[in-house]
Amino acid sequence: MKILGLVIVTLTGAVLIWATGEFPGWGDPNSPASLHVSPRYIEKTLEETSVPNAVTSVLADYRGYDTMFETTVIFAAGVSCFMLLRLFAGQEPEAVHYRHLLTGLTLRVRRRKESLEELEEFERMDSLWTPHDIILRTLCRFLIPFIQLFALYVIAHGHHSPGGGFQGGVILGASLILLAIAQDMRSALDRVRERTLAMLSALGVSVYAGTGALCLLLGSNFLDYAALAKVIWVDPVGARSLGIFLVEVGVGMAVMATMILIYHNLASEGRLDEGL
Amino acid sequence: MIWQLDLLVLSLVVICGIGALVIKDLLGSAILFGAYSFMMCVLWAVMGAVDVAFTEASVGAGVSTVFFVAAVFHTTRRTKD
Amino acid sequence: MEDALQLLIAKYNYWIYITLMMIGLYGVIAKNNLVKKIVGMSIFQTAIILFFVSMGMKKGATIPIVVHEEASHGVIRAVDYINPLPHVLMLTAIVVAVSTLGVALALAVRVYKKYGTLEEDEILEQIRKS
Amino acid sequence: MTEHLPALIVVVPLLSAFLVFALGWVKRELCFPVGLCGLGVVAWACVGLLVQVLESGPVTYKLGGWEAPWGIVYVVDTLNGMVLAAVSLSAFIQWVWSAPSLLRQFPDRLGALYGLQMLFVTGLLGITVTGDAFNLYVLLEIASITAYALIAMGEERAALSSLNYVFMGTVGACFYLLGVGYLYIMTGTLNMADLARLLTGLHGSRAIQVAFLITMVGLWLKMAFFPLHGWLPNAYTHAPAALSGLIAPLMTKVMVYVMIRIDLHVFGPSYSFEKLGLDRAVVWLAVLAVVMSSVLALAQRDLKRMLTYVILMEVGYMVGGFWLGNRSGMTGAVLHLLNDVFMTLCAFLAVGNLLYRLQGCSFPELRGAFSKMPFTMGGLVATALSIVGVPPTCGFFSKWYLLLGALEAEHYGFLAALIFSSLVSMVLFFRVFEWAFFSSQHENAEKGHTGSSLQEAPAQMVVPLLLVAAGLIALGLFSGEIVSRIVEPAIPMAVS
Repeated sequence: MKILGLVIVTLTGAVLIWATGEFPGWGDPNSPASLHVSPRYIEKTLEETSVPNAVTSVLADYRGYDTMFETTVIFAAGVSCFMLLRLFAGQEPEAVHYRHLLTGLTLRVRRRKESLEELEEFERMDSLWTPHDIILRTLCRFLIPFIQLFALYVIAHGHHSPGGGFQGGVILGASLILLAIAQDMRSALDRVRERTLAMLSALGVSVYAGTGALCLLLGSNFLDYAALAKVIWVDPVGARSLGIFLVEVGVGMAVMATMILIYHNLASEGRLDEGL
Repeated sequence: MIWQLDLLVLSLVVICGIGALVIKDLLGSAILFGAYSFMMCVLWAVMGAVDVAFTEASVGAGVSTVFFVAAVFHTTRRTKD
Repeated sequence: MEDALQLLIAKYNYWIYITLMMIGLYGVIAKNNLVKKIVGMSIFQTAIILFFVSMGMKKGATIPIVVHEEASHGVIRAVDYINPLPHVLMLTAIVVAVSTLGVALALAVRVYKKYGTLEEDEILEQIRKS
Repeated sequence: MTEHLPALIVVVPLLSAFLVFALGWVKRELCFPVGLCGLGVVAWACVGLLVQVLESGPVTYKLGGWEAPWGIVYVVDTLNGMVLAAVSLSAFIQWVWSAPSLLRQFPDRLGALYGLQMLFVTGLLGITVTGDAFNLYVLLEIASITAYALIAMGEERAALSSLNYVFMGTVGACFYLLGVGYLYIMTGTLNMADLARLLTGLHGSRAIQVAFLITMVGLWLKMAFFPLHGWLPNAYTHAPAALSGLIAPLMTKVMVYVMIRIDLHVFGPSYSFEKLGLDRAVVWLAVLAVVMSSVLALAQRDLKRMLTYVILMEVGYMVGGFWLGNRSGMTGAVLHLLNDVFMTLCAFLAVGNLLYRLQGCSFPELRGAFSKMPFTMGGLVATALSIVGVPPTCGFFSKWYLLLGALEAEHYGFLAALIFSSLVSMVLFFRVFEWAFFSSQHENAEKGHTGSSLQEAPAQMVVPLLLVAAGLIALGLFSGEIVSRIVEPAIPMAVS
């Protein structure tokens, strides 16, 4: 296998490198790639969509159809991970561990007649010993709100600066993943339930596709945001800008929920217990 | 950009890529892959692809590595090659 | 000699990208461990993304965010800004890469649950025995 | 409304996929009917679109209202109109058919499963309809990722086979993407029509040659063309029976369609077949594919696994016929694409029905199936006749065109391979029927373990099968009509 791999790789590499001889030089401003289609995006982005960041306008408007499927891909991955790993018929363990938060003592409760979960000072654990990192927990508590605020900024400010729905969504998801790592997955799931996550991911992509479908209902082509001008009393260019914002929010929601869904299922093998 | 720096980052990318494949520890492989993604992100930022670099920094170097670590945690670190 | 050097300077970037792709491809084909194969796959995908991003590069241009002051004077020249199209394409490709990665890792976890190992030859051995 | 039909065929399944997934958490019983409505609308839209194309020529649809090279457009001509109709109809039939076995096998994750199935169909429809080379890649990945997950839901080796498919499939898709990158760096556009226009001036270029080569290799990986077929038999064998009825008929065929589309409408026939001089080599590869897969199929002792090798054989037919480069060969390949969707669908529906009642479908387990499950086996007989190529069924006509093409091109190797594989498939299916029919008394004497409990599958699974089996014959009867109205206009005039 190793030799076969080496032969294939060398051959492919040689063929690929042989073809680079005809490429325009690296960074050549007069290459066909920069002359044929793309100048319009740069020159017309402000005029046609009033979005200064050309990447955002191309992403969400000129080639918005691609981006809709980009979001769908990530949704499909989330659903796949959920379907492949999630365990439903969970065997209830015969003994459950609890930690007394004030003293750090671990209790092993054999038969769960009365649950200790209602009591404030106890916390459920899965393995016999998990570190009780007060510094880590407190620090993450401080950090997470700021991370989330930054994520919201990235989503909202994607028109004018690098960023947008996808990046913001990932950061928002990462903040909750951080919570799941620093504390444990149960407390992260207490904040955002699995059902909520699943609904959010479906809702996010539906916002995108639904915005497109709304344009269809308003008599224009699919994803032609200019049609939104009929319902929100702005000019078509402003409607495009607003439409881009709308779909970015949808992308952000979907990506956040899906990233967390994938992480939860991967990190607990689908049991959704304590996690890493 | 300064071509020496460019060359340095490029060779670091190649080294991290090879390292991620040859190291005999899957956790190490995951972390080296994270480093590889991060170097990529630097390269793209230099090439002016700020949006792509931003995405790669959050996805490739961040979330992907977490996924790798989660998967390795639930399987094994041991590997023969 | 002079020509060769010129060619080297103009094209060495492309060669390194292709080398990276081939490193990843080798990982997918020749590695025995499944997670290593997944790493190789990701390296391959990221190298292709690098290739695409470099296509958009223009020397002497800035990032593709149009400055308002210039716009009001009515002079937005495409030469001044880097080509945004490859960036857009590659944003999509990064998302695809991370989705594939998630699914592949989920599958690897499932394989490990069933066979207790990630080495392909050991798994095939187990299948042959049963 | 009719001018928005192209948008509907992707938007409706997409939105219903999200709805179905969400309903899986709220009210599980609603998933099936909602999806059924969605696919019904899609099938109606696809057939309507095909009719519209037949009446008034190709349809273009601008997404987001942007003009062609800047935005993404849909282009529907008779070729992809036909594929669209075939995909949507078979997805609709499979949706109805698979419900009982899915409900029995995966009651707890029905919403996710149905959602992914719907996304898979969306991906395939999108691949078929799009006119943009990069958009095709994204949709290809949607179809692939959902296919990986669906295949991995099977038992035993499914996860490993699916992981193998992930590696091969991703490498294939990456090669395609790299090919698109090479095209983009040389031309600066991604739209297929625009690419075709610009490529005429670049025929001598090395970079374009390499782009052509790696695009083709990537697509061959995806469609499991012979030397690159390693992933297919295991993946399709171990997939859940209900889901292989969706994936097996559609995935490889749509990939063959993509190859035809790229060769004819991006690179152009003169470049693909004459410039590179690859055509004869590829046909010889196809000969090898057909011969090897028929021999390998002979070695199998399991009906489902045997059928996966038959799929490989059919892929060999289509690729070979197409690369013959003449009009008859191409007509044969395109017609076979249509027929093969329904042939494979029929075969896998029958296997699914058998597996609904049986533990497995290795030959000894099929004993007595004819007397106990007559309708299911009847469907299998129709498939077998069609795959062998017996006149009233559709398989005969497409094979006839392929034979004509091979004669015209004076490619006797392909001719021999066609005849050889037809003979082999006769043997293959005769063996199956021997076990299923003639061994029944034998089994009664032994009073085997499954004998008494074996009965016909539920009506919801039998009726779709019989419909498809009837469709095979109908396709055969109307094949003259199909060729003259749909297939002929799809092939460019430049091909003689």
